[in-house]
Amino acid sequence: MRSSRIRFPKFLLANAPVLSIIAVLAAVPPFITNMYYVQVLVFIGIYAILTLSLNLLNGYVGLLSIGHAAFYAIGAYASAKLSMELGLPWVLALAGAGAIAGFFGYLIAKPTLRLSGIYLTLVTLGFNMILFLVLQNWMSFTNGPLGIMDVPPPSIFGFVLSSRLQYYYLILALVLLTVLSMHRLMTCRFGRALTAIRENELAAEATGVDTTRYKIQAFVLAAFYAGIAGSFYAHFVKYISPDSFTINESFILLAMLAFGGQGNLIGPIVGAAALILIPEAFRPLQEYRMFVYGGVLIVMMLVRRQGLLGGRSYSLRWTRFDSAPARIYERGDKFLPEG
Amino acid sequence: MIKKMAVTGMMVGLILAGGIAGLEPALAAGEVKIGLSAPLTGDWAEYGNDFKRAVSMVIDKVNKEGGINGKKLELVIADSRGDAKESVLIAEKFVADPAIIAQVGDFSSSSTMAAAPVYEQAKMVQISPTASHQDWTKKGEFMFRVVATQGYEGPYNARWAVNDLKKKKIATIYINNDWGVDANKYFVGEARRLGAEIVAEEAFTPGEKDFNAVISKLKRLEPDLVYMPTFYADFTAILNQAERARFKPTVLANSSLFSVKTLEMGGRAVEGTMIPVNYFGSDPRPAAQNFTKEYKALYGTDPNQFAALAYDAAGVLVAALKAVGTDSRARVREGLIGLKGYEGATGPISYAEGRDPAKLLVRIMIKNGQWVLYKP
Amino acid sequence: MPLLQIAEVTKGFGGLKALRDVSMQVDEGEIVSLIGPNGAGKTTLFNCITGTMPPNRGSVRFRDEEIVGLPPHEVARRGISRTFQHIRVFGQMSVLENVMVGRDFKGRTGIFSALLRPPRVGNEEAENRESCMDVMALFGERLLPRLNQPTRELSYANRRRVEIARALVSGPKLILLDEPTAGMNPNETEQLMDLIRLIRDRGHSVLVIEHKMKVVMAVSDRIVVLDHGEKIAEGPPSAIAADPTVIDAYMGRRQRAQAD
Amino acid sequence: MPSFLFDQFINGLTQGSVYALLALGFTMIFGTLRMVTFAHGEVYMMGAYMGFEIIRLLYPSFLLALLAALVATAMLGIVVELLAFHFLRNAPHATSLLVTIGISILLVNLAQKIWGPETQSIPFGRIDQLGNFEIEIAGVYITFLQIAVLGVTVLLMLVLYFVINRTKLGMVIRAMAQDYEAASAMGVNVNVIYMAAFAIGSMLGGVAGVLVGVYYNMFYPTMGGIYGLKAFSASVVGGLTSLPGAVVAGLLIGLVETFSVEFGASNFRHVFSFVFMILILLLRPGGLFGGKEMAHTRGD
Repeated sequence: MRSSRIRFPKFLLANAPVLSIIAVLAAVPPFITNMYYVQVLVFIGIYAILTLSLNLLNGYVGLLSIGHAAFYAIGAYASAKLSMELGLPWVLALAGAGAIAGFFGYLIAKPTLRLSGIYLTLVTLGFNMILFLVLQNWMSFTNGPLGIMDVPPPSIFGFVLSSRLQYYYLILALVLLTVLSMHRLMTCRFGRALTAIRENELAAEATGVDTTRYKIQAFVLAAFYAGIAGSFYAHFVKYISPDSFTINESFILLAMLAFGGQGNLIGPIVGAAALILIPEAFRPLQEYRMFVYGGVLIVMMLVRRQGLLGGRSYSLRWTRFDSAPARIYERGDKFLPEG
Repeated sequence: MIKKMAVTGMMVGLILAGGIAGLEPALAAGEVKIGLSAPLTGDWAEYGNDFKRAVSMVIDKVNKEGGINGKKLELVIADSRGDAKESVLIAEKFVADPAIIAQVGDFSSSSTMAAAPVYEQAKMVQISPTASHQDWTKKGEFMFRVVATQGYEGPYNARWAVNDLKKKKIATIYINNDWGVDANKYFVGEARRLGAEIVAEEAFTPGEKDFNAVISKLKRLEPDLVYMPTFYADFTAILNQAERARFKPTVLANSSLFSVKTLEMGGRAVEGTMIPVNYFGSDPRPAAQNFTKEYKALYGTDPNQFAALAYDAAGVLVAALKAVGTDSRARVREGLIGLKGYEGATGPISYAEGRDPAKLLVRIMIKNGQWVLYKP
Repeated sequence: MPLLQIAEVTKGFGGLKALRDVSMQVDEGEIVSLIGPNGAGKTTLFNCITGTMPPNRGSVRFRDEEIVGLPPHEVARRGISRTFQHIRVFGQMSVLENVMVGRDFKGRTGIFSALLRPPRVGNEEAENRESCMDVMALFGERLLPRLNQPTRELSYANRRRVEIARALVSGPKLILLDEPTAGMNPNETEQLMDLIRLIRDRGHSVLVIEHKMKVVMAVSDRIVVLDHGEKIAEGPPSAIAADPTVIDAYMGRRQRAQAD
Repeated sequence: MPSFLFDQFINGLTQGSVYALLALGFTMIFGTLRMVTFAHGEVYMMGAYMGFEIIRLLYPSFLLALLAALVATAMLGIVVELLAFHFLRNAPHATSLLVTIGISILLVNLAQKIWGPETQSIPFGRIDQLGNFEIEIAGVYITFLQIAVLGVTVLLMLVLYFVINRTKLGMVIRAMAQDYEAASAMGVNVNVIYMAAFAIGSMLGGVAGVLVGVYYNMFYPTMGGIYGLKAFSASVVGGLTSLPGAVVAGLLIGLVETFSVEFGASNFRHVFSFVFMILILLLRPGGLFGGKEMAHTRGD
């Protein structure tokens, strides 16, 4: 029986790549003097969560949704309303926003899942347009184009966030929670079912996978995560208005996912980072910036359609030091290729 | 293999170019910069470019006259696409650059309001030529406005319509964005208080082109005045289509329409339109005349209301800098508040009683295809 | 009481009647072959049994329970698993994952238990892996060395074996094999015949669609013959081999063709 | 019928015919390629600018303007097809979709650079030379342009319907819509036909651009936006593969919007057309006239 004393270093070594990335992300920012860069990292965090949530649908289940900004909007408005009108502390407003967005995910998924491919995509597009128009015209509830202002800053058990670094660590925590939770979901029965649906829905159904239920669950989860990102955005910028959640926003999310690559947890994050850094980096070009944005999108899709890191699933573990629970499949083991 | 190289080449190129472009330009000793955040692309690109032209004009003039206390001013222009996320990032970029001492912008209320907390925290003046959201200046101490708020222009127009023009049955058609909603709300509130009957309030989504349905509806209601807080493109479309439907109401609108485009695209359909303006091409006041001459000489077209407002935003900023010097951001705020007797292209501007300047409005109208002073 | 009882199943696509009043049954521990010329309705019958395409009329009773109208995943959970005529494996998933999906419906790991990972989840995964290894061991050296390889990289025969392993791993009462030996060389076909017998000995009843008469005659306890959507014969291999209507159905087509 | 209802009915038809004209292009492209394009709004915009330049600068004749728009949008259509579909023939939907999004971003910014961001219009003198008579029915004035838009829409639909259903090219296009591998196996030069179909679809956008641009007399770089999406919903409601469906759906949406303004919900007018689209997708996935079998997953 391995004593835990020996197992712990093994755990560290096996997950060294992941842990070192997290260490760098946590340790470096305090030393960055220019808050602009920290702020860019915060936006990358928001869009990483959004792209990861879209990846659940497009990348894992293979459902093409082009109206995902709708759930982002629902999360933002729900969180603002919950904290301002019901006076909920931020943590509850965050959870509430995620739940409400998830509920709308359910409302959209339930009736439309029997539709195939392009028709489901068009329903998500329609939903995004409708939600945008409702946000813009429902004066009494959303204050329409005037938007909602003075959204309170996030507060965790009484500690109110103020400095940009605190916002950075909050979004870093949310991103890590998102990645950890998605990793856990994907590496067990739930994840296999979603991937099976993408690979061959008919075979999955015949093998006992309740495809409709799983697709609905995937939709609810994707909407939930987008709601979380929306809630953070609302309390971070403290002013939300409908024109931050238009159909173009959904296109940007789709572009980030396609650019970074889908079907794994690393591609979406890389995609979000790239498509926020590129416009920022080319800001001095002013109006020519958008030519770079459009051009990069087209070239990437033509040259490498699965995106930078798409098409395969990555494991950042050094298997040599793998301290995973004692491997029980010896019979297969001796055939396993080394490393 | 070629594909792989193409992708890596592209990525390396992007990062390198980005790195170089993103680097903080080496800070020349004593250099002073002013930031301009405006929508150079996207739906409001037209007005972003008005800002760019007017503000650069002011900065170039100041530099020609030897800058401020010997220091040249540099204008840093950033494209916000009218998007809240972009304007927050621009605000961070400006605030992080110690050389930038104050900021002009943004165009739409939503991007201006989203960026306000960043400027407030850095105690840097954010002066917006056109943001009209009523509560924007309450967001902090460093928010300054050049345009009169709709809380001021709305009731003014209502009094003009009900008391002076004696109109009883009024309909409104307004663009459904933050400016339009406020413009309609304050006008209708005051008009009702003055006893007028509001027969219809028709909002339309920005980008709308077909107004026949609204026109037919208003034709049936026969209002004796139509109040139209819109921009020139929608305004001329509505009136052209109204003319085709033989619907010729008395029209009252807002300062946003003051531009040669309104005349060009409206033709005879816009004859008789009345609007209050801060800035007016043939306004005899010297400040307005100089601005019109300089702008036309430099850019070859007549300036519109938005260019005038941006010109004044940069103008008051320069005046404040001349008064308090260019070493501390916070003092720029005092400079602005302490401004006395500043004559802008859009009229006298003073922030003594508050950062929403009370602007005097001049009544003009379109007569034989020209903007002229309004005579009852 | 027969394991599977099919009574007067009819299935039409618009005017075309793919199946007309087909009745048959499969008993416990029996290997039944379903044969007939192309387009006789064999795969359609499979689709009617498994719920992929519910029949227009007729009933399908499995362990004395009516299963017409149940979605395919419910049919699978009741103990009927199947393979497909055109191999349907999860290409990008590894061989091990493919087979594990076959048994996943027995697990109880929902979203929350997946997130919180109580020990039960770990045990369930390990147990699942364990039974997958047992089933794959049936294929000797074919699958075990390739556990972590994406299934799309495997040979045609190996992908077919993954599909069979996936169908077996949930311990079904009845397994439907749709042309399992298609595209296999004689040696592989021989091995598959042994496998079918082994499956039956491990307590699974088998209903197999097969074209190779050598396999059908050697493996089947009973044979059902379909032609143009109708059952034209049923019985032990010896009777079917001599049955004139069967010969006519297979041979007659050629004679009639020559006569025209 | 009280005159104002008739008045609104005409307005509804005109607004609807604008959507229908645009929807024809979408349906033509989706019908053949089974691919959704988000660049069609911008192709329409480019067509409008072509017409604008010809009428403004050269000679105010509709025919010349239409010709220029047809040539320009056909070439543009080929470029879009090449970039978004030709090289990505067996790529997943999302890849081509994204290339069209990239192209639409480029086109909008290109137009902003060439013609400037402000809204432009054809000087009144030139417009009247295009022939601007009116007819009056029951107190309602219907202008020549309104009739032209509706007339051309119906005409184009008939011509296209004839091309698609009665000619050899049409048959080949329909075959490719079902199964382009099989069609190419039958000796059909798939790539050329795809390009031709896309060019025809884009030309429809060009015609719409000229007509609608001149009708509203407003030309600006982002004019493709909301109208592109509205026409899109019309072609979906029509059944995405049915040309008559697209026209009827476009007219229907125009009428629904117009009467929604009449009866008090003018700022919700756009919501109705998208709610309408979703309802159709849920209740009749094939759209009003589309093929039913397209929508359901087929078990085989």
